[in-house]
Amino acid sequence: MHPPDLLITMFRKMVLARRFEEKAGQAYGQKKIQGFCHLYIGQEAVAVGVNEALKPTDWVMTGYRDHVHPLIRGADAGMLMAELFGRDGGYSKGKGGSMHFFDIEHGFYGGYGIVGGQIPLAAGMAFASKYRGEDRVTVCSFGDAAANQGALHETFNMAAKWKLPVLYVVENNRYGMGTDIARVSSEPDIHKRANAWRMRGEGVDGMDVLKVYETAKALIEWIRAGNGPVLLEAYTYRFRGHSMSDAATYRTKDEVEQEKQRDPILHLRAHLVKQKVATEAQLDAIDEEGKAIVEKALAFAEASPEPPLEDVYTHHLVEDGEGDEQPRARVLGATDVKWPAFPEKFDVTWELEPRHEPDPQQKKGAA
Amino acid sequence: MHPPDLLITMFRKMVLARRFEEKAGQAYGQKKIQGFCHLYIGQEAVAVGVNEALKPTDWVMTGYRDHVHPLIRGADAGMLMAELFGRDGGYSKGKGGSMHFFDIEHGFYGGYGIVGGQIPLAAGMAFASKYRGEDRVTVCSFGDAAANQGALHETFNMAAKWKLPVLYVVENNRYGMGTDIARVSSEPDIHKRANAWRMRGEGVDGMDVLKVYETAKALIEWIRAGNGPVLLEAYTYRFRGHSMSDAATYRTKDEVEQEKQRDPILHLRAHLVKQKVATEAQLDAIDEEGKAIVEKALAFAEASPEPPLEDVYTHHLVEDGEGDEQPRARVLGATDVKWPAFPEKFDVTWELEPRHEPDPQQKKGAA
Amino acid sequence: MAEIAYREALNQALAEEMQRDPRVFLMGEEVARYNGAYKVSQGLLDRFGSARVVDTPISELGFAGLGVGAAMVGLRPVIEMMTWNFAILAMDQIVNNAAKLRHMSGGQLRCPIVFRGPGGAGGRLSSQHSQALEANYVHFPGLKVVAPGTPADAKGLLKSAIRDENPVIFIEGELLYGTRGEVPEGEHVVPIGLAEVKRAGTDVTIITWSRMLTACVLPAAEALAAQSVSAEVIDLRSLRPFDQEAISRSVKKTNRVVIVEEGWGFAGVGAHLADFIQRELFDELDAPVLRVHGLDVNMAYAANLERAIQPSAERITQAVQQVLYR
Amino acid sequence: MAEIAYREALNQALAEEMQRDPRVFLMGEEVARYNGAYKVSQGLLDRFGSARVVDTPISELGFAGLGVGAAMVGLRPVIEMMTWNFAILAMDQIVNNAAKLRHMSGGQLRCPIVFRGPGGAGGRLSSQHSQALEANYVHFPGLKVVAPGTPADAKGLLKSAIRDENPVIFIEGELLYGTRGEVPEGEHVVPIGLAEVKRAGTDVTIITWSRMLTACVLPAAEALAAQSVSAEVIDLRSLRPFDQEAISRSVKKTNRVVIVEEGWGFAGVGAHLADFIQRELFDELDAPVLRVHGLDVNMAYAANLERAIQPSAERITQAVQQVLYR
Ligand SMILES: Cc1ncc(C[n+]2csc(CCOP(=O)(O)OP(=O)(O)O)c2C)c(N)n1
Ligand SMILES: Cc1ncc(C[n+]2csc(CCOP(=O)(O)OP(=O)(O)O)c2C)c(N)n1
Ligand SMILES: [Mg+2]
Ligand SMILES: [Mg+2]
Repeated sequence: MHPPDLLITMFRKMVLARRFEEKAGQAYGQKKIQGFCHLYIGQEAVAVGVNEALKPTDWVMTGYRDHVHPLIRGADAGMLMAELFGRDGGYSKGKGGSMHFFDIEHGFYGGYGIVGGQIPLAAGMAFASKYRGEDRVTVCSFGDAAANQGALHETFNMAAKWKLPVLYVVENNRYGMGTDIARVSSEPDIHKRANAWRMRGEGVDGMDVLKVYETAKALIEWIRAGNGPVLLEAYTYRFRGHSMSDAATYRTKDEVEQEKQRDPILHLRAHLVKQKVATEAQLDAIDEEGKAIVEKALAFAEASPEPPLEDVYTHHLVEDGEGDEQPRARVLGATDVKWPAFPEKFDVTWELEPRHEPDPQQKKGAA
Repeated sequence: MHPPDLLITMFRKMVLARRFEEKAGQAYGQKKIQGFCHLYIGQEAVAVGVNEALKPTDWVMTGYRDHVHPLIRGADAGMLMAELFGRDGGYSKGKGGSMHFFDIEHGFYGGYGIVGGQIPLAAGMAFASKYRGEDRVTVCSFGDAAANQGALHETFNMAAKWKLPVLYVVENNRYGMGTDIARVSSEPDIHKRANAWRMRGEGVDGMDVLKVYETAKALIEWIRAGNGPVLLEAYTYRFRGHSMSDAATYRTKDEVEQEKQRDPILHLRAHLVKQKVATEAQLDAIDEEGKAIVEKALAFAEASPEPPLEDVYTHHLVEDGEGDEQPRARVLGATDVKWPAFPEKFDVTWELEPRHEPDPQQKKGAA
Repeated sequence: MAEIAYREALNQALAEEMQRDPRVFLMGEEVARYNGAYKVSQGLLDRFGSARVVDTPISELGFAGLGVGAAMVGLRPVIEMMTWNFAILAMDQIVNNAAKLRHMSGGQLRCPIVFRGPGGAGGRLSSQHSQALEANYVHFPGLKVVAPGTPADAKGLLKSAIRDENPVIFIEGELLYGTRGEVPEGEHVVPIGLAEVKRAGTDVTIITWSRMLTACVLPAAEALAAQSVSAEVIDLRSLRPFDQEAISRSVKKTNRVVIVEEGWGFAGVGAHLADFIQRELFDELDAPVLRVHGLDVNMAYAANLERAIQPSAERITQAVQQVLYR
Repeated sequence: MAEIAYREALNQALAEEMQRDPRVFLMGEEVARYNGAYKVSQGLLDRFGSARVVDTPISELGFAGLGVGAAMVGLRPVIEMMTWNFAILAMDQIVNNAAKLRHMSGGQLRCPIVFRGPGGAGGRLSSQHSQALEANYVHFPGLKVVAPGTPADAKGLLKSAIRDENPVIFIEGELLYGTRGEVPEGEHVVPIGLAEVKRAGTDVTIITWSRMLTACVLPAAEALAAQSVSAEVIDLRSLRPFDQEAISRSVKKTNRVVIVEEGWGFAGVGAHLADFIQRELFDELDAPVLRVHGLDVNMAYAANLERAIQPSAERITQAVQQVLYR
């Protein structure tokens, strides 16, 4: 059995995530949010289950379906919403919008719009931590359809060969936009591909947050112990369209209804009540808390001004001596921000390959 | 037992290939050939074994180590040598050089310098033959190191999913330039990766032309029968450096000497004598024939003029009504050229996926 | 003539050419069952079947190269890139194979292929999804590049592109798909390389292409007319090759030029046009050639920043005033 | 000052910066045990070990992105592209991630990374291996682009590039590696963005960068001197940003300009420079800005064709005569 605290935390985060996304969807309908907007509704158990298995010092990144990953790591809901509104109070001053969330303070490294484009980045972050001898795991999620990008093949080979401490999570929600993954993937069970890179691959029910948590925990320990990367496939489903503009006519109502029976929040709620971890009323109260946070977030976003026009010219290049923006300090005047400080002086003790003893003969050349 | 004719043909082609490459190497030493020049010496059994399992109407392509593949399909040795010399009598009027051989008449489609760049092209050619309902197989070879290009992952997935009639041959000569494949590939047995795309993968001793031939023959039949693509890994070795400018100091003399014991030509020669298919003298005579062809090729190349300067401006775009160059007709005045004529009117009967019956419910949208 | 949307015009061109020629097929992400991310391929799967309208995995490099291979052996692929931002992944196959095959083979091969999809900003999509990347392709010999700005040109140029014996980069306007205009039915072919004067004038030449034409150049010309400035608007339509004569004709008349481009200025297509004009028409110029283009910054999501980054009718009229020394 | 080869100058810069800063590492194909395809990394593996000098698989997109990821979290990667022709495969990671990360994160992230490798023709390598591709990168905000033409500039600029807080595209001359020149030992840093007058003159300004400087521009200037034409040669060294002042200063003196570029002309870097000059220095010009660049064709293997395609001292002197109306 899991500690009640943990179970409640997971419930709280999943509910907050759901309410946040619902509110974002509404605001989109009111044209307060524009452009592409990809909701995470239905997939909450994946991000939450994995995140609870991580340390705060670990790193997380994902694609454009990225609202929830930072939120459950501790990002300020109001500032996330303000980013969606394109306001100065957003994490990126409204420059990134829905697809490009970044909250470095909480180890959330984006937010990428090119399908699969984050996969090599995560290997590089894991490379850096191994290079500096840090005890850190990088988690990178991407979609089932992203698994057909060449970047994945190139990266997995290097990650496996160099035993980089990275957990790749493929959030298999069965569709890439309107396309059933089985229609375009010769191997639709993505984790079964891991063998090709002699990499560990595992599948898990992505609608069951406890299973996700347990599996992720075991894998992250394995990775932290230096065994190399893992590909974890979480079978999940998105209850909404691909993005706000997608009517999702490629799925039957039946299919969606059936999948909604597997709603990860209902599932955990039932479990908590059955195991007497919490009463329905207590869980309702948590839900209300989530709603209240989201209401406040909305009000914050509404009140936040547009970024000043001069911002058009900022943050394209780092100017001489320019520091990094610390969003919570800038926007909320927070004084407790722990900004990552990477060492400038250290010894590199990692040997990526065994030292190469040049063969005495070899000098002469052989061919 | 194989028909003696076939055995002799394979011997003849392997020897011709060897002599051609040796001569090219010499000419390079004399600076008559310049730029990058990648010799095929040591790997002859792969190209020859596969080619004898093909029909003349099948298609072949490879990377930049491409002198031998067209030669053994029937390309004119003199015109190939002239291409190496950068002369008007070359297959591409000296525009392509060593890395970009093309002999469309004999179904040889290049000759590519970007590692792995030919892999998607071959799938496209196979797509075209399936699209037109042709009974044709495309063969595409590439090196062990090319197998780490993302293009391979993307292409293999499509080729497998669409059951394209293509045989991929990875010529595993253990090195990509100076790098032992085992140092940079998490799975150095490339054909074992085929599973990841639910594709058939096989390995074969690439120094034994008979084994290559038999394996290729079986696989090509399987492909022609509509079963989809195959990845065949031929374990081979290049006796020379990566290119003419590589001293190959990354290999020990011992290693190279040991591999030379597996010389595919010596191996076949011993077999032919032992099986009494031919006497040493007969085989020597074949070798002499090869040498003579190559001498003539050299003389032809030497005598061929540089391309006219106006050629700088030709063949960048097809001009209105412009036809294709038929090299043997242009250079040798050959009248027996069978240039491929692709039909302009035909019915496409292939259904790439089962017809999709829109669900009546679905029209309304589901999510 | 019917008034139809830009996307329908493209759809007509595709359907007519596919009907005409069995060698033509369409391949890309979501082109078949979804009828296209921007609905350009509406109805084509039902009409032509799953071998001629092919949904691909998200493998831009792979299917671009697959198209090139098919073109090498007698088919005429139309490869849809969901947007040109994603086609950067496929650029190697486009510039290193498609553009070079005829040359490297010494004229033995040809590569009649169209790479098409939307370029430019899509509206509140931030940096990775809002790039006008034509400059990257016009740089390469062996390619043709076109960028129609109206439904009629979209149809006529797509037909030409599909019939062309060479690789053609066909850049649509992501924000143009819904715009409407009169389009001739049936055989309507606009030759590649020919510009069109979309508004005649005498005081200044404004050169543009794609979305800028209707989004800000024609409005700017209207505004200028109200100020008694007669602007001639040249819609280039084809970027490589571009219509040197049309430009010369106009500049000889107006002696003043403003070039308007959605994308970045640095080594943009407009830089090339300005260079061409100052070199070939030096003595005709009464003022330096000015340019209006996207600011030299990454695109922001915020509405006000996004607006400020893009060219506008105001910026164009200002530039025109400047070349008129007003 | 020691006279050393361009490749040694680069090697010194790498070794010195790696010694100075443990965050710097070198990654690419054949950089470690083989000491670099062009021997730029000679001895570095032995000195710094296999985690700091890393041989990669042939996976340009993958290891370019891996470098970007490492730069995001405090390392300073130097990513060697065996040549820029192959880096086209990696372009998405360079332009869609490296160039945009700081902006998309609203200033939370920085990406101090150098992508380096040879550009331009390598000598008898035909079309896929002979491209000067700087124009494709200067187009993007968020990147800096440099292209040194001498050993001293190679060293000084590489040190600047490695210390820069931004992504830098560092284009070496494939045919320059063996060329020799005096190079200051130790701390020799050339700031990015600063051009250098490599030869002073009064009659005409010739602007160039990378290999063209020594391969044909300086020889052309010599030849012109013999004809009593005093050519000022500006070596741009940095292409983005480029030294606008150095150009202005010179053009105000000479009033005539020829731009020499190895790569293609169409929307090349030179097109941008010509546009800049005609716009900002219109009244200073006594003749149109002329350009000498690679012919607008794919590179051929044949020796005579290859020669004809590339810029030459002859073509430069002709262009100079033309701007002088001789
Ligand atoms: C390289 C690239 N190609 C295409 C797109 C357009 N696109 C955005 S999301 C998407 C589907 C991705 O599906 P999947 O990877 O399964 O993730 P999901 O949206 O289901 O979370 C596509 C095709 C893109 N952004 N980048
Ligand atoms: C994309 C790309 N990257 C790098 C190179 C440089 N290069 C040419 S051949 C080669 C090694 C390829 O080895 P392999 O695939 O094993 O083929 P082999 O040469 O052994 O036949 C490399 C790195 C290239 N031509 N293209
Ligand atoms: Mg999905
Ligand atoms: Mg090899």
